[in-house]
Amino acid sequence: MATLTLTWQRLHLGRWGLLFVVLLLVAVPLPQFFAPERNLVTDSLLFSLTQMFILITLASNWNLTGGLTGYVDFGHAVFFGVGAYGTGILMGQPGWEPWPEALTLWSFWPAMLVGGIVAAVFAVLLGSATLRLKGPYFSIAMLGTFVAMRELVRVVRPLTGGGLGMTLPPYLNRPLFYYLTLTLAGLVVALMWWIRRTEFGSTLIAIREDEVGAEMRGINTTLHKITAFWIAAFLSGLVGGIWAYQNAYIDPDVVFLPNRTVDMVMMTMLGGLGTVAGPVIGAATIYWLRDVVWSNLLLFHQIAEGILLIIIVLGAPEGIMGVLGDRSATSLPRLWRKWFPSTSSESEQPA
Amino acid sequence: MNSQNQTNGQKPLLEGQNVSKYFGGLAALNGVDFALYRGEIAGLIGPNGSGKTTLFDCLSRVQDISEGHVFFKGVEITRKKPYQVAHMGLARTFQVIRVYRKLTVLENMLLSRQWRGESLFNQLRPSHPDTEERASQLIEFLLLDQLIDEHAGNLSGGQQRLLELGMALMPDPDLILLDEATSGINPTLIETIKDRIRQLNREQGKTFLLVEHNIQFIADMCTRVFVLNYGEKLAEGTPDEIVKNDAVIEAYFGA
Amino acid sequence: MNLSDLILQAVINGILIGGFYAVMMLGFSVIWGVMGVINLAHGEFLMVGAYLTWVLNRQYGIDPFIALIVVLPAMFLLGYIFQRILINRIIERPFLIALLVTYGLSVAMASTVKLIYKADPRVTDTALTGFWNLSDGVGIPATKFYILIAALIMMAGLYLFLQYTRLGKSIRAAAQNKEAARMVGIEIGQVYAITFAICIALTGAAGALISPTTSIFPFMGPVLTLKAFAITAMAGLGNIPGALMGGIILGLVENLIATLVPGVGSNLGITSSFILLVVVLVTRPQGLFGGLKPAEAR
Amino acid sequence: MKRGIKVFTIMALLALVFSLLPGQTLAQEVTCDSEVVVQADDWLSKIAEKFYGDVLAFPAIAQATNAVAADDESYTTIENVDLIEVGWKLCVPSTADAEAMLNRSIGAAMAEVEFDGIIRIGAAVSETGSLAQAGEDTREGYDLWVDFVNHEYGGIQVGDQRYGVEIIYYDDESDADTAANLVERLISEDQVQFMFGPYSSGLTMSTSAVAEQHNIIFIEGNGSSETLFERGFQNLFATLTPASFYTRSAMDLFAASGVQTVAIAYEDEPFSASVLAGTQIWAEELGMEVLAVETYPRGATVAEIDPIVTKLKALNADVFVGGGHLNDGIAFVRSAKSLEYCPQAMVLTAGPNFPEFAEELGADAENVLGPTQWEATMGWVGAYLGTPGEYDRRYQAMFNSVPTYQSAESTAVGLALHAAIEAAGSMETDAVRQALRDLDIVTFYGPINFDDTGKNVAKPMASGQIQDGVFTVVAPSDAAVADFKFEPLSWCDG
Repeated sequence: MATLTLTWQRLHLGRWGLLFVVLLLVAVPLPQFFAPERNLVTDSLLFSLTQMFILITLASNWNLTGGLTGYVDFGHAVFFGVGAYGTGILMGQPGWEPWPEALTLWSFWPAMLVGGIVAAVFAVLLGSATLRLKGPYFSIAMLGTFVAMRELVRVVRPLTGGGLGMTLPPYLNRPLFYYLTLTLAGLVVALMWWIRRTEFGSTLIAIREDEVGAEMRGINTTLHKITAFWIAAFLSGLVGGIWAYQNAYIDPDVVFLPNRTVDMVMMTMLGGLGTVAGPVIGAATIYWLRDVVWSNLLLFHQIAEGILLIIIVLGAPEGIMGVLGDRSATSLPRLWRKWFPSTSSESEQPA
Repeated sequence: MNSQNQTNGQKPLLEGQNVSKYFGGLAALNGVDFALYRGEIAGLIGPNGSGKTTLFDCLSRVQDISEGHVFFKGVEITRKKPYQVAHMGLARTFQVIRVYRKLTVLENMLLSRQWRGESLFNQLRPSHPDTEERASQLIEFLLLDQLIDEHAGNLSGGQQRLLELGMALMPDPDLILLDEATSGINPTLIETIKDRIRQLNREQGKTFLLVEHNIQFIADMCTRVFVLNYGEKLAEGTPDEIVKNDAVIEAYFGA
Repeated sequence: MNLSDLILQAVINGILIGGFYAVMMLGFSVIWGVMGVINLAHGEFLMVGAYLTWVLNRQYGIDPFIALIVVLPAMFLLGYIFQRILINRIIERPFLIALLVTYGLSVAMASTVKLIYKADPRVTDTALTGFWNLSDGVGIPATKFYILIAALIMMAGLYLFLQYTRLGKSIRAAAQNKEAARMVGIEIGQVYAITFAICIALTGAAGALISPTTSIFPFMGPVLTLKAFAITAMAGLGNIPGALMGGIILGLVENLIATLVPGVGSNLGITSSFILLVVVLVTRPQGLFGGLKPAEAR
Repeated sequence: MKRGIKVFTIMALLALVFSLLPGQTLAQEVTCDSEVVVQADDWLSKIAEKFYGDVLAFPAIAQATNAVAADDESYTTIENVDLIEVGWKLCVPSTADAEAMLNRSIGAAMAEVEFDGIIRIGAAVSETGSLAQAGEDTREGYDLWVDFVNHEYGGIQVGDQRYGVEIIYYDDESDADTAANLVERLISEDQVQFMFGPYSSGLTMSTSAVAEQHNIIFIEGNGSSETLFERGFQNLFATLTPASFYTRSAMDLFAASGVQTVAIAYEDEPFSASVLAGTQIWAEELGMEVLAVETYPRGATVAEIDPIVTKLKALNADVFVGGGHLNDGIAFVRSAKSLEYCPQAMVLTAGPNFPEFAEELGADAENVLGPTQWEATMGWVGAYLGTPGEYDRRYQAMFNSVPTYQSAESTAVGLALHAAIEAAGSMETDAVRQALRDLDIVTFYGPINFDDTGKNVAKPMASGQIQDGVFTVVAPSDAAVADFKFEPLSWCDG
């Protein structure tokens, strides 16, 4: 026992890490209980979990740039979109002369991979321009890029089918997608956990805390920012590819969904900005909340969700991790002061 | 010793030729020439707004140099990036304290290590034990060992200045630019800082350039002093020469 | 109607819609400039103003332009209330918080309106219609011209207000330097509330103005918020002449591209304006025309 | 300044009061015989069964509850009779009152209609999001069919047994992901036997794929994009005429009236895209020249439409064909008016057939043409629900609003299933699929006859024109009730 705890400490996992591992152990064999007639683990459950893993992955990716590096990316879904369309085009058969025959009718796996790579490359090019911007200006620029991409996809009709969209060979093997997304989510979270522990991770935080200082202390901030940016983009691109294949149909409006980015931000916020476990918890919480909310208050659920978001953000800016983190969060007067700061007080420090 | 340096014509460690910086119309720096030699402790003084910090910013390349040239170890750094200059062994502290407030003292130090020639790939692992070793030594050296796991944001102003000094020393630089190292620090700490600087200069031959309001501090520490006024170099010499210099007195006391 | 006529018409359209853009985004830009809050619910406030106008127009036959008399104060009050109960809490906090809170607000507002008025698109009727023909087919659509005029008047009003009234000055002071403003005894909370209220009133008015020219529906907001975002970033925060310039630039770019590039329709119009935005941001982060305050990250 | 604010406040309050006027309902006097609190997996018909021994008496409970809820907070207003929540307090009127409300004798009705079971059908429709409004129409269409089968037709005849029907609804938020997930849930958790489609081609795309995977029959009436049927699905059936036929009859009219050139501009999303793709084909067949094909993005406002109109005006084609949904339809007319764009005729793919179109645009709507899947004035005489006119009356009685064709085609979805099950005499997927393939009936909605891909090829698409503020069918001749007026638009002088 003692030795076990020792090795445990050496792993530096912490209690969230423990939780994460336990969840993984539960999740992996889940489809083995697949028995529709017993209705224990239904396709629907698997599909829900698949979508949850997708959200977890996306939120974690966003957290890498938005949380650790402090560059609040309001267009991150653009990489999801690029990945999705990359995959879609490679798997499909666009009837367009200039498009080389070799780049059509691929099978899913290579297509997905290439989709991710395309997204990463796009991120490097884009990042070298937009990552020079600070604060909300970066956010706007990314938002702009997002919208621009959506419309560009419409315009490149021969390749993307424009507004008509394009259909992929439908293949709805829920357990497959379940494992695929589970693996991806697992990898991403592990990666985040690792990055957070490494010097690279600390340099990202340093950039968030004081970019000029970091640069002057010998950190090549541009390089690090872009690296974080393309890593996140690559992973989101993969997710996009998976999503496209699972949905069997893509058009600009379903792929470039503005809410997708907002969801990532929302979930990361709820869980805890810049923490490893945060996005996971946030994504899971919001996903299931939605599940409950949407199936119960049909007409009011969006209103409810909006108000919920407001309460979350005002109530616990550090998110669940923050609340769990500081003991005093449970003292009522403090909460009161935290939730209702008078405008005339300088209490809040800027991001 | 620096007198010898100059006599035996050693190449300057840091040299500025006609360094100028314009903000729109007005010149924050106007054709400043200076040379700094290995192993000396030089001072940079001048009334408020005389361009001291601007000069530092230009030297550490936070700000672009409008005109002129800067050489460090004989290499021109006029157009280099800040991190490149840092890699070459030039470190600095800031008038407005810049520490990573949300990180611990130790992490702050670790992040200030020498990054020269480090591929990004090597950084995908926790800090090297040697780095940690050096960091904790410096922290001890600066009497911060009780606070090693404290968030830098929670330190007192003085302690943060010490931490900054530590962060500047961490990459083992050859030249250290100290900007207002003593402002808002209680006298006892000032003495500590003095000792540390002297010790480093004596034992490791580190070169220092100090920006100070505290003339006494300069007088105690420096062998040579530059005086800036309205972005131009007003005078240069030993502390006692400077205090006798009429132009300087006029600039300061407008007599 | 030859090419030059076509271009001329496109330019006219661009300028007219640009005027609307300007008044539409002004509130957004001033709120951002003065209290550093990026209001993602902007389009929804506009939508509410439009619906208010529609109700007045349908139930009491009031012309949208006259409805302004009611819409302005109504939206002013609405803005004042929202500022006091909500926006107050997000001023001077990390901008991400403001973004998320106002986004939540936008969702809630849109769905509420949908609940009350259903999702059917609406449109109002105005007496000020017509088309002043200049040369074969090229001309000025009257309604949009009057909208431009109204927009200009309102912007001029706001400009004078900010320049010459005591309150206006204290608003500018607050934008420049909070602490200093406090020192000289400006009641900053009140100033913020009034500013927000005025901006929302303006936004609601923009909704009233657009209502006769296009269909209004609960989920019309986001697109407009995006454009307000884009123009603000181009024009600089709370800069009224800049707003006008920015609006017109966006209008022209959209119209010229959509009109002159065959086959792409108006898809590229939006795209190009955003590409333009990104370029402007990267090359000139402080915006094209400076503004109320230096545009630094909040 | 403070006083200034006061004055503002007062005016503002007045204004707000004005704005909140709509949406008032009068509560009629109702006495509760007894009241129930909803338990887990209760549904209204179950409660009705318990109290009246009549599954079909549930509207009475809903009506009564809503009535009392109007002035007693403790009761919950029932928005949707198919969806009640645990903990709600419901008001159950005395049998006499219930009979009065339903104006039929209950229990007696049961004597003849004793269901042997309930057929559970799933549908994910948009209650919220961009498609919310059309989603509502869709849902009302389904509800009407349910009401008809359960309360009047007395259940679907399967062999010698009669089954009631129940539709389980979820809100897909106009979002593909959500829709797909909900269909998964309906099929694998709620164990529905059949699926009805959502609104819009986009959502049908992702949802029908799920149903196909589970081998569940998926009948839809609101996704007409051609791409839907090019995927070789076995279980997908669509009652509506496919998109590419939408403008057919209108184009015939134009050809007859000697139209030479056409200009096209459409909202860039699947449905409109296929409609206009079809239009191009017809135009060529009929020897017309297409001068331009333009697109504008979804949710377009005047800003996106003005440039298009300007461009088309310059091309000056004889007729304009385009549009997408009601939003941009209205915006387009206003834009065309403001820029005095005067084609000889204007066809908007969706819009004119909505009552709101003429309602909102008033005189400007005059003479605008639009395709329609179905109109109350059409001459079909169908099995089940009788003529379109009768359907119209029934619909208005039920929802006190005019039925759109979205509603009608949704009801037709129900009827198709209904007929197929009865023909198959079984509810097995394969049997029902075969029955659907063989189906050849005429309904109030028109003939239904699916080809192998699941398209309804039997039904012609009609075109209507706003004449004196009323959407009037003018083509094809067998469905027309008035002549096509080839007259200039209201803002153009001939």
